[in-house]
Amino acid sequence: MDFALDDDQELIVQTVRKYSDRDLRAWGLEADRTGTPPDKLVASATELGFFVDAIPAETGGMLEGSYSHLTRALRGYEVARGCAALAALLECNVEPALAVATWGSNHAKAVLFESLLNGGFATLANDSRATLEISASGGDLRVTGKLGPVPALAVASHVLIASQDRLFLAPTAGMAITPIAPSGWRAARWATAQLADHVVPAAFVLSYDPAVIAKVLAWARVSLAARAVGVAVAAMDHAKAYASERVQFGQPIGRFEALIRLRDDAMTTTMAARLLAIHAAWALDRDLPEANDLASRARVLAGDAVARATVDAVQIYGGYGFVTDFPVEKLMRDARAFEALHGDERLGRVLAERGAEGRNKESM
Amino acid sequence: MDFALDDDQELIVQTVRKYSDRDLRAWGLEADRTGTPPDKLVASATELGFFVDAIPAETGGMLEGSYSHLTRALRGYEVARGCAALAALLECNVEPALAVATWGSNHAKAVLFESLLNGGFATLANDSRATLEISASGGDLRVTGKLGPVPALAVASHVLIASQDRLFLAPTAGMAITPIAPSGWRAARWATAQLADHVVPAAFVLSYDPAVIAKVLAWARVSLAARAVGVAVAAMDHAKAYASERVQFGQPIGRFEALIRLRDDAMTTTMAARLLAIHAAWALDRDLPEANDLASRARVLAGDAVARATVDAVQIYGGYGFVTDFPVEKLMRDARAFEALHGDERLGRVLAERGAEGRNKESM
Amino acid sequence: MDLFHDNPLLSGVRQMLGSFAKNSMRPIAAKHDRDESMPWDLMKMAQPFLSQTAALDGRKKLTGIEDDPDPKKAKTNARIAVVGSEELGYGCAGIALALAGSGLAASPVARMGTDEQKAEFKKLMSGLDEHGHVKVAAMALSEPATGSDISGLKTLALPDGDHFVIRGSKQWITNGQSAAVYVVWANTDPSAGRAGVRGFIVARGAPGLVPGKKETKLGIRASETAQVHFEDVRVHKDMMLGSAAATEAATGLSDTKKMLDSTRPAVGSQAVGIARAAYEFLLERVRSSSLHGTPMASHQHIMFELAEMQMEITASRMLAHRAAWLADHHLDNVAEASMAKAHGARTAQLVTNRAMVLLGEEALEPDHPVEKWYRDAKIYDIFEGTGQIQRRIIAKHLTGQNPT
Amino acid sequence: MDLFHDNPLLSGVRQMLGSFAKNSMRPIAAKHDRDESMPWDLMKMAQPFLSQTAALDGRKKLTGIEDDPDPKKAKTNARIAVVGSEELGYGCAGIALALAGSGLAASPVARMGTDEQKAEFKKLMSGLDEHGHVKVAAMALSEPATGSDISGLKTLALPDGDHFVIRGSKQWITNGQSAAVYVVWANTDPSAGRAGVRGFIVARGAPGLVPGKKETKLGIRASETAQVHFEDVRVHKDMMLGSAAATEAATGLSDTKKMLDSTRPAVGSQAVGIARAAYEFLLERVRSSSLHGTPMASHQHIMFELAEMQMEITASRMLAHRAAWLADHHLDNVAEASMAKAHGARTAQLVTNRAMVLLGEEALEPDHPVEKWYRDAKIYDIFEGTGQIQRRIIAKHLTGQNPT
Repeated sequence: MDFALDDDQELIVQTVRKYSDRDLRAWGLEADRTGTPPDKLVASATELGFFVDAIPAETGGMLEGSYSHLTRALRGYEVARGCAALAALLECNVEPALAVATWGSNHAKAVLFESLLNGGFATLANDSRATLEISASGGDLRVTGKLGPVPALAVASHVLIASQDRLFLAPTAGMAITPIAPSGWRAARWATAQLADHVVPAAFVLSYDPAVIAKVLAWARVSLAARAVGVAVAAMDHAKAYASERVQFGQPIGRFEALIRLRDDAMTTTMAARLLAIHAAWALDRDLPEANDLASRARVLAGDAVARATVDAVQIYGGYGFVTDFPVEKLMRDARAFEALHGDERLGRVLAERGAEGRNKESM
Repeated sequence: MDFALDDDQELIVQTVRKYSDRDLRAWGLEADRTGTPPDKLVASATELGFFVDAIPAETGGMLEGSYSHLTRALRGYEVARGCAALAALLECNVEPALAVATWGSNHAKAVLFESLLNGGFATLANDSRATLEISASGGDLRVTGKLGPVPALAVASHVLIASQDRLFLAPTAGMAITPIAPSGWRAARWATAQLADHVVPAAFVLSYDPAVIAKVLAWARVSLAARAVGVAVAAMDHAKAYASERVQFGQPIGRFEALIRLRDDAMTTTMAARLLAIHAAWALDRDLPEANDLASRARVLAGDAVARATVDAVQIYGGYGFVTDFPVEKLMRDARAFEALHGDERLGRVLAERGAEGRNKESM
Repeated sequence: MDLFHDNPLLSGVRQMLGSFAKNSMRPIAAKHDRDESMPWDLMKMAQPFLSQTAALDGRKKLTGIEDDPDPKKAKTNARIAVVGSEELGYGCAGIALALAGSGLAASPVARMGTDEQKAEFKKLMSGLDEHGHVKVAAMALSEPATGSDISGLKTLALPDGDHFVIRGSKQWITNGQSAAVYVVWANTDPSAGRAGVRGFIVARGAPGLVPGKKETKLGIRASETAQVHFEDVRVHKDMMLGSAAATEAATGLSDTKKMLDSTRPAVGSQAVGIARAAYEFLLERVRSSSLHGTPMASHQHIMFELAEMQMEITASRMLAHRAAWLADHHLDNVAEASMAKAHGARTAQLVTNRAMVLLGEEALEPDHPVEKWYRDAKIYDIFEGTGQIQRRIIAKHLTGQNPT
Repeated sequence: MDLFHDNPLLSGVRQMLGSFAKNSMRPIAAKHDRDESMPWDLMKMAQPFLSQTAALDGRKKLTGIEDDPDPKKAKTNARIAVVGSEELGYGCAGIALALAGSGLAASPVARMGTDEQKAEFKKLMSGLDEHGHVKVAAMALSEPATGSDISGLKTLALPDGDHFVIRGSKQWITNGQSAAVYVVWANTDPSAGRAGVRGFIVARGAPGLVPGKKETKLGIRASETAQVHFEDVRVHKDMMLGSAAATEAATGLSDTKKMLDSTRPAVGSQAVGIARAAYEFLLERVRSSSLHGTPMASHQHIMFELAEMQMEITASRMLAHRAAWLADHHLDNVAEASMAKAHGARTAQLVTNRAMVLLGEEALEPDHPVEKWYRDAKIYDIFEGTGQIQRRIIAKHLTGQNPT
C-alpha cells in the first residue's frame, strides 16, 4: 500500500493547483456574479490538457494508453477548490469522450472528437428517474422527454445519455435547449432540453449493457466526489483563516471550542471522503469488481461532507458568511449540485440493493 | 498510489483472518461469558507472532528492521473482527515494547523484554486528564494516583504510562491492582491500580519530550481505530446475514428500504474509517509530520463508526439483538471502550487546537 | 391540564414516584442489573401504589382519584402514565418494567374478561408465592417467528368438549418464568386466520405448561424475559377471553394493538427518564470536576452537548405529553403517539451515548450507571414497535400507504 | 391557552396570516428573491394589519384586542408572535422580515421614548415616500466589529451644546438604505464605556447621514440589509432615548437585549415555518409522483424522512410555544427561548437540506422554492444570536458559567 503520489501525479497536481489558486478562484467569483465563465478559460485549460484528455492520441487527443481516473480525481479535487462551476466545465467532456472512445462506432468517434478537438463541449445526462421515453425504429432511437438541468448542456454539441438500459450519444442540434443559471455552479452553462421524437442514429448508440452504463456512471460519481471534496476543503480553508482573524468577546473566534470542533469534524469527514474517492478511482483504473460500489459510496460521503463543510463555513463566518463580499456563501450554493446531479445517491443504492439483494459486490 | 496489499501483508492478513474466524470468534463468546480469555490464546497467538512482534530480533524478539504500523493495523482489524477483548490482549504489548526498544535504557530493555519473552504482558496507560501526581526524587519518579481502567493491567508485569510531560515504564509490582470485568472487552484482563508514591527508577523513564509521548499515543490510536473498524464490520456482517433470513410482513427484512439504508450508511462510514486508519498507519511508518493528526482523526471516525454500526446491528436484529444467544449485543458493549480509552478523542483535539492555534500540522 | 399548566394531580405523581425512583430504585439498580434478578422486595413494598393488578383495580391506589365515568369528559390516565413513566425510567428502566410487567396481562382481562374471569385472575394473583414474592402475571403473545409482525401466530387452541387444548411455544414473555398466571394467545380455528385467535387465562402449574429458558439480556435485566411452552395444556372454555363469534373483533387482538398505541407515549416517556438520568449524572460531574485545572463547566465542548441534551429531552418530553393529552381528550393520537415513542427512544440512545463519550475512561468502570443506562436505552427503539415501525405508522398517516 | 388547547384568538391569527402567506406572499416570493428587491406593494397592502409602527400602535390592528393592562394577568403577545411568525415564515422568510423590519427600530422608541419622541417617530413614519412606498425605519446598532458581541460600539455621539454630533459606521442594518427614520446607537461618553451608549432618533436626509452599500445576500433577499454612515450628523438632545444618567440601565441596551430574548421564540417559529414549507412541498410531490413506476409514497427511504421531518417540526414548534407561554405568564424563559430559537433553526436547515436531496435534480431548477428555503433557513442559525450563542445561554443557565 502506498498513499504517496508518483512524480507524474505530483507534477499534475502542482500545476493544476497553481492554476486553481491563481486563476480559477478569482475567475470563479466573477463568473458567479455574471453567470458566465471567462473567455480565457478554454484557452488556459486546454494548455493544461483539459477537454481532450480522454480522446485517444491516435485520433488527435491527448490520451496515451489507458485513462487514469485516479489522476482525474486528483485534478478534479484541485480545480474544484478554485471553483465548482468552472471545474464542471473542465471535466464535462470526459464521460462522452471516454465512452465513445471505448464503445463508439467510428462514425461516432469521428463526429464527437472533431467537435471536441475544435473547442466544442459534450456532457453527460443521467435519466436517473427513468422519465425519458425511448423507442427504437430500425437501429435508430427516438427520444421524447425532458433532460436536465445538465451542466454544459447550453454549449454542448453532444450529450451522452445514460438511460436505464441504453447508453447513447445524442446530438444537441434539434433539441429545444433552455439555458439556465441556477443558484449553484451558476457559470457552468446549465441548460434543460425538451426532446420530441429526437432522433439518435444507430451509429450513436453505444451500448445496451447495464454493466457498461454502470461503469460510465461510476466514472462520473468518482469525479463528482473528488470535486465535492475540493469545495469542502476550500470552505474549511476559508473558515480557518477567518476564524483566526475575527475577534469576538476578546479573542479570535478560532479559539472557541465549539467552532474548533465544528470545523474539525467537518474536516475529518472531508478527509475520509477524499480517501474514499481516490480509492474508488484507483479501483476503476484496475477495473476491480468493487469499483462501482466504491464510487457510489464515495459520492454519498463526499455529498455529506461538502454540504456540511460549506454550511459550517458560513456558520463560522457568521453574518459575513451570508453576504457575497465573502467567499463562503457561494460555496454553500455550489455544494448542492454534487448531491442533486444524477439524483439522490442513497436512493439509488437502496433501490439497487432491493432489486437484487446484495448483487452489487461490496468492497469489504 | 496503491491500495493493494503486498504479498507479505496479504499472507499475514489471510493467516490472521483464518485464526480470527476459526478460533477468536468462538473463543470470544465464551470468554465474554466467563470474563476470562481461553488458556490456548497465548500459545496459539504466539505462534502467529503476537506479543513479541515489537521486540527487536537482536534482543530475542521478532522485529526485523523497523516496525510496521500498517501491518499492525491490518492485523488488528482482522483479530478485532473475531473478538475485541482478545484483540486487546494480542495488541497490548506493542506500545511498551516498541517504546522501550526505541527510547529505553538497556536496563529497561532487559527487564521488560525478559518478561514479555517469557509470556508476560505489558500495557499502556494514558493519563489523559492529568490526574496523576508525579514528583521527581533524584532521577527516580514517585507516582501517586489512580490508573485505569486499563486492559491487560490485571496480568501485566509493566505498564507504560504516558503523562502530560513524561513517558515511563512502571513495574506493576507494589501497585494495589484491582482486577475488573467491565461490560465491554470483558475478558481483556482489565484492572485499575492505586499508586501511592510508587517508585519508578530513573532507568525506566523513557522521555520528557512531548513529541515522543504524542508519537506513542498515535501508535495506540491507530491500533484502536483499526480494531474498532474490525468490530464495526463484524456487526455489519452479522446484520447482513440475519436480515436476509429473518422474515417479517412476508419478506426478508433485508428488503425493507429503511434497514438497507441503516446498514449501508453505517458501512460507508466504516469503510471510510478503515481507509483513514490505514492511511494514518502508513504515515506513521514514514514518520510524516501529519501522522499524529491522521491517527487522531482515524480514531474519531472509527469511534463514531463502531458505536453506530453495533447499535444499528442490534436494531436490525430487533429483539434477538438484545439477547446473548445472538452475537451483536456483545459487539454493542465492546464498542464503547474504543471511544472511552484514553478519553474523548474530540476533546483532546479541541484542547490541543486551543492550546496552540493549529500547532498540530493538519493533513490536508 | 398539561405540560404548560402545572396540575396538582400530575405534580403529585411526579413527586411521589420521583422520590421513589431516587430513594428506592436507584440504590438497588446496579445489583439487579449485575445479577439479572427481579426486584422482589421492592415489588412487594410498592404493591400498595404500583399494584401488579393495577389494570383491574383502576388507578385508585396510585392517585386516590377515579376518572369521571362520563366518556365525553377528559381523562387523565394517559398523562399520569407519562408523568409516572418518566420518573420510573429515571430510577431504573429494568425495575420499572418489572413493576409494570403484569399489567400487560391484566389489561386484556380488565377490558374483555367476564366477572368470573376477573375474579379468577385476581384470585390467582392474590397473596404471596412459596418464595414470599408478590404474584406476577405474563402476557404470552409473541412467538419466535413474530416480532414486529403480530399476525400469523402458530400456537393452537383446539376445542375438545368443554375445553381447549393449547399447543405451542411463546417467546419474549415478560415474567415468563415466574408468572402465577398466564394470558396466552392461540388460534382456535386456523381456517379462520386471525379471526380464530383468542386469549386464555391459564394458571401456573397447569399440566403441560412449561416455563422455558430465561433470556440473558443486554439491558433492562431486572425485568424477566423467558420462553413459555404449552404442551397440550387443557383450559376450560370459561377461561377464554372474548366471544366465540369468529370475527377478528372478537379476538381482542385489535384491542391489544389499541392498547399498544395508548401505552406508546408512556414508553417514550420512560426513555426520556433514562435520558434525563444520564444528563443529570453528566451535569453533576461537570459541576464538581475539573479538566487540566480548568472547571469542566468552562468548556464549550462539554457544555454545548449538555445544552443539546437538555433541548432534546425537553422536546421528547413535550411530544409524549402532547400525545397523552390527545388521548385523554379522546382525540386521534396515533401519529403523535408514535412520534413520542420514536423521539424518546432516539433521545435516550443519543444522550446515554454522548454522556459515555464525554465521561471518558470513567464510563469503563464496572456497574457504571451511565453505561447501564446506555444498555437499557436500546430496548426502547425495539420493543412495543421498533423505531422503524413507528416511522411506518407516521408515514401511513401522511399518505395512507404502508411504505416498504 | 396554548399549543394543547386551541384558542380562538391564536387560531384566528393562524388562519388570517396563513392565507395571507399562501395567497399574497408565495406568489411574489421568487421574484423578490431573484431581484433582491423589497416587496413595497405588499407592505402597503399589509399596512392595516402588519403596520410598520406596530410596536407603537400595540397589536390592536392585528387582533382587535388589547392586552389586559393588569401586569399580573397572563398576556398573549408572545404566543401571537409565535403563531404569526410560523405562518409568515411559511410564506416567505425574506418578505416576513421586510414586513417586520421597522419593528426593531420602533420598539425601543415605544419602550423608552418620550411622548414627543414617539410623536416625532410616528410623524416621520406617516404617509408614503416619493416612490409611493410605505415608510420604513432602521435600527442602527451593529457595527463591522460587533457581531454576536454587542459591546464596544465605536460610533460616537459627542455633545455640542443642545446637540450631539454622531460619527461612525453601522453594518447589517435592516432597511439601512430605504429608512425614513433611523434609531442609531452611539457612545456619548467613551470614558463611561457601555454606560455611555444611547439611542438617537435621526430623520432620513439629515446632513451627514449617508446610506451605504446594500449587501447582496445568500437568502432572505426581500429584506434590505445595508451599511449606514454617520459623518458628523447633528441631532438635538431631545431626540436622545433614555436618561442622561451615566448608568448602563439608562442606555436601554439591556432592554434591547431583553427584547432579543422575547423575540427568540418567534424567530425560532419563523424557522419552523420555513421547515414546514419544505416538508409540505416534498409531501405534495410524494403524493403526486412515482419512481420507476412505483408510487413515491411506497418507499420507506423517502417516507421515513418525511416522518422524521414531521417529528422535528412538531418538536420545534412545541419548544417555541412553550417559551412564549412562559413569557406571556411572566415566567423566566431565557433558556427555553434559546432552545426554541436554536432548535427551530436546526430543524429549518435539516428539513430544507434533506428535502433538496430527496427531490434530486429537480431542486437544481432556477427559482426552485425548496432551494430558496434552504438559503433562507441558514440566517436563522446566525442572526439574533448564533446557534453557538444560544447554546452558550442555555449552558450558562445550567452552571452559571460562560463556557469558551
